[in-house]
Amino acid sequence: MDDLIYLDHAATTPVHPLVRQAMMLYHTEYYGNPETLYSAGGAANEAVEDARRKVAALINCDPSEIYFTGGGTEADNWAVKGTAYAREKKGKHIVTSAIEHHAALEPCHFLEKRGFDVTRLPVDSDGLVTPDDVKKAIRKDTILVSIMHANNEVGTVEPVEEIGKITREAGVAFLVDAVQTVGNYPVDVQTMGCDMLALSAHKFYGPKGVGALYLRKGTRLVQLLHGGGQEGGKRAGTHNVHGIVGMGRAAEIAMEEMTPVMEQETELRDRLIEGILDGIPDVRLNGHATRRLPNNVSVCVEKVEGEAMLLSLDMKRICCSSGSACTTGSLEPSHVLLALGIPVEIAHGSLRFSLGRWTTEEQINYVLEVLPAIVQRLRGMSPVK
Amino acid sequence: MDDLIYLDHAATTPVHPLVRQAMMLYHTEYYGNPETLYSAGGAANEAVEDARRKVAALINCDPSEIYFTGGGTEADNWAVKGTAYAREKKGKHIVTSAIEHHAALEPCHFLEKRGFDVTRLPVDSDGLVTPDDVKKAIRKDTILVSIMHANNEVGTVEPVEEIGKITREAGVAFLVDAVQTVGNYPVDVQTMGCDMLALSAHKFYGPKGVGALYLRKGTRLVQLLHGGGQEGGKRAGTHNVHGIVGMGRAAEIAMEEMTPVMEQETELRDRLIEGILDGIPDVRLNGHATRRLPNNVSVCVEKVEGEAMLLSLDMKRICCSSGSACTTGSLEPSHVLLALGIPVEIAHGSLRFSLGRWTTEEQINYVLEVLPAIVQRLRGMSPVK
Amino acid sequence: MYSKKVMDHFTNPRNVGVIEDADGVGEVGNPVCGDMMKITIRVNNNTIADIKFQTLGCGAAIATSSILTEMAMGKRLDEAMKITRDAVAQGLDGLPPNKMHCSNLAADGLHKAIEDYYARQEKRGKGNAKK
Amino acid sequence: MYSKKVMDHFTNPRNVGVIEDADGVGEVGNPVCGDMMKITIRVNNNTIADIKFQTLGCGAAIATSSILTEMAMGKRLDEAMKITRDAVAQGLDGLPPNKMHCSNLAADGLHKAIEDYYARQEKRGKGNAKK
Ligand SMILES: Cc1ncc(COP(=O)(O)O)c(C=O)c1O
Ligand SMILES: Cc1ncc(COP(=O)(O)O)c(C=O)c1O
Repeated sequence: MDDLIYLDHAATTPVHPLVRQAMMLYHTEYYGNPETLYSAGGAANEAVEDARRKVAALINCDPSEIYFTGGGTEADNWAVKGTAYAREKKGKHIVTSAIEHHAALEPCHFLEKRGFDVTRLPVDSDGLVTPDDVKKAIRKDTILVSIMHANNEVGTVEPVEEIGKITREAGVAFLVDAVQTVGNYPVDVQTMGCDMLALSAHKFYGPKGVGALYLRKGTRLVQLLHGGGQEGGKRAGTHNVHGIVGMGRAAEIAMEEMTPVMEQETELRDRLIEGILDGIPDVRLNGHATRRLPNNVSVCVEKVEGEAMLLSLDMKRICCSSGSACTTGSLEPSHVLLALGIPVEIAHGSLRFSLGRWTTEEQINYVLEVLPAIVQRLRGMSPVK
Repeated sequence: MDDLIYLDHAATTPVHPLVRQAMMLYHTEYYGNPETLYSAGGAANEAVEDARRKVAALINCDPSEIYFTGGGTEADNWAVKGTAYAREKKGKHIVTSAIEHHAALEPCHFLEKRGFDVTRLPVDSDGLVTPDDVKKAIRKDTILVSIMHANNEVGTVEPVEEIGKITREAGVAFLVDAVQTVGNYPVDVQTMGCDMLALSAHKFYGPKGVGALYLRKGTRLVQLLHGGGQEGGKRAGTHNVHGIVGMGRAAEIAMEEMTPVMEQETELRDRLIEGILDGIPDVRLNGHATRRLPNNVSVCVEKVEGEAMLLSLDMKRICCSSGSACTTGSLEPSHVLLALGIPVEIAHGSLRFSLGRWTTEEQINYVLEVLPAIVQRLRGMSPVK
Repeated sequence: MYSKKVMDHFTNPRNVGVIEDADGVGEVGNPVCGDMMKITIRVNNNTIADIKFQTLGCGAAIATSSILTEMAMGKRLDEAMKITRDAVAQGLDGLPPNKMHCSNLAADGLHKAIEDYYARQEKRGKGNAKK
Repeated sequence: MYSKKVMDHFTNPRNVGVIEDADGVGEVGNPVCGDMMKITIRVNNNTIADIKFQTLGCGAAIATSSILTEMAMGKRLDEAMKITRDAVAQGLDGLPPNKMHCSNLAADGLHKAIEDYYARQEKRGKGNAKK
């Protein structure tokens, strides 16, 4: 896939070669179960604890506050449902936003069907949650506020620090879905003041199928996966040792290289945004102009359908994504785009390019070269002028 | 770890070199997200579907009935809780056995605290569940029967086929925890007549952190992981592509080689059992003499504590496990041993050797050489004669 | 995910455009639901002598429109009316399940164009009758 | 999981055995709870002149018993009574948290043996008084 122009890092990233190397031995050499007593398990156990320290360092918490999971989705589900069950005696009200990832929204929906009450806060046209809205939404029976750090579709970075202050004052648990930011953008659970934070390795050059939940010491949470006594009795299941090792190594690399990578991404991102807006008529940028992920370029191309653009780009070996309904087979385009107030007919023409650490200027130039022609061809076939 | 005598395959297996090889490319080459449209994701998607077919073939079901999970624990939790939520209008009674794995027992316990009623059937001294007990336990409000295929500690293989007939007649969902058998012992969901079956890759030479739930077509189940639309909308979370690929390859190898591996294991197992019973006084075999996993040797050595034996064996580079309380830091020895009616003071001296495809006669002979001396030394230090 | 045939029709769509002064026009869908299609036909001796399409939509929508025009071209109107959603999908060597609505759209567009032709004929007939 | 020191004491336990006609005997635990320990002491001038142990239990139980005998050997009885659970664990460079109860057992066994010694002395004293 060397000639591939991969611009879908928000969906998933390739595994860093150093990460892959770190994981290598854990399939066939140090395969022991870390929970076992004998020394073969000991090596695996040490590797898991080493990874825990590295992940903790990346988000500035104590290693004992990191619980490994099978991915970001599990971390989100656990945090939402586990808080609900742990605190339901106090109340059954949850505050979240309209633009959360499904992994955080759907557990709320599940709870709603089981007697909980969910407030989904609107966002402004840039995709920002208003902290004051959170404050107003908190009631006596509110037990959880769940707001993402940065949105995966439009890239807007939310004011989680301000929200954290509000939840602390109110004594309400605060979950931050930081799946898009951890490893790609600075995350500090102390300044965020959150009680829980979800992350996923495959978004920062680690392997798929492994994630973690940060759980502030003392935060009550009912288990999602019950069984063996792993993870201090909080998350059962044999440890995904090689995955966890990979996640740890990826965290370590991110610690070291995040700043220069972000700088480079930001530059290329702005080049791509400008190039698209300049080169193609009737295009708008989605999300906040400046408070956005360094790697996110989200646009709506009017009077073109997103999937048709994706396919055309794919034929040019360019990978990106779209919030068009037709990419998922649903009838409605992405709930995020609609929550930003983008008209449905325009939301159908959304395109998301998400850059990565190996994205080059040549690749961006190439996208800018081919995209206008693709749009022109598709518009030429359309009955809507 | 080449000189290691690894006899803890029931805890976890090393990854087969061919499995490792199969997974190799999925970190750095075919890293695309299988849910995406473009061709880079297509390769990943095909690999996932190929693995699904292989796993389905191994247990004789349709590929569309396989749902990938983050391990056996997730599969068990999903099946138990998902059935409870899907059928709670019909009733809130669950039938299970006293010797299930915690991954299946604990979700029942969780439900119990939330208004469900759980019957834990006793087993006989060989660890067998009596099908007639299941029949008698089923009530009008019974919604789920959960019985494991083979027990992980004592190796007894349960009469799941007969239980399957009973649950079918009664119209009650039947979950089989087959984590110990799939890939190591024949599993056929059709003859079992089960509606759900849990499996885990790292028990049959696949990677850790990936498993599956077989869900018979038409069986209703509420999601455990809500979010994106993966796995037909039933299990959210970005696919653990490399893990799934590894699981598929492991299933394929198991299909081909299970019979000879089982034969070899059975022979070595019987050699080890006989050698221990003959060579050490006051030792008893746990579990059924013949209806047992081909790789399981579980014994209780009277008047010795299990962990002390584990440690001593570890110093001889032999890895095995124990259901002794002291291995887990709990006060009670394994619930399985106690359910078999083994007195507590004897259960403390349990040892489990679980053989694997690469276990050799020399290794077994070595264990038989060193174990008697270890027992003798520890007994010599004991105040109990 | 798409068959080669779909990709071929998406990349090189046949009969794109609008027939000026068409004998029948079928418009289906709308921008809000993401797919829109306009089919124009020229009819000679109850036969589709020419057909063109314009589509705003996903890859499947464009490919089904394209193959539909191929399938309909030269067909008698009653036969063309029988072109089903399944026939269109089969013509493309299948479509992903969640894209079946797109083939629906194409067949609908054709049927509407033919109905439009009949309606115009009837009108003209009535007009003649009045004379 | 265990420190080197634990493994050393487990592998080469010091002072295993029973002192015949001991001056004090302490037995703690029972086979049902998995750990059992018997400490026997010889006392000279209010000092532990000799000490031996027998233990049925896990690696930590054996190691704590062993180091306890080392720590107690030669100590005055009142000092030996002050050997705490934590001191035993520290002597082994720490124990895993879930093994702390084992070090408890060892200290308890010693304290019982000393109490047994005092009780015997008292009896003997009383016996003397009667004479
Ligand atoms: C914001 C956000 N939350 C949660 C998830 C789910 O993470 P995972 O795919 O690891 O389950 C994703 C990505 O898919 C995401 O972008
Ligand atoms: C019978 C049984 N069920 C469930 C599990 C849990 O599987 P996993 O470790 O993959 O979560 C295990 C093994 O740990 C097992 O032996």
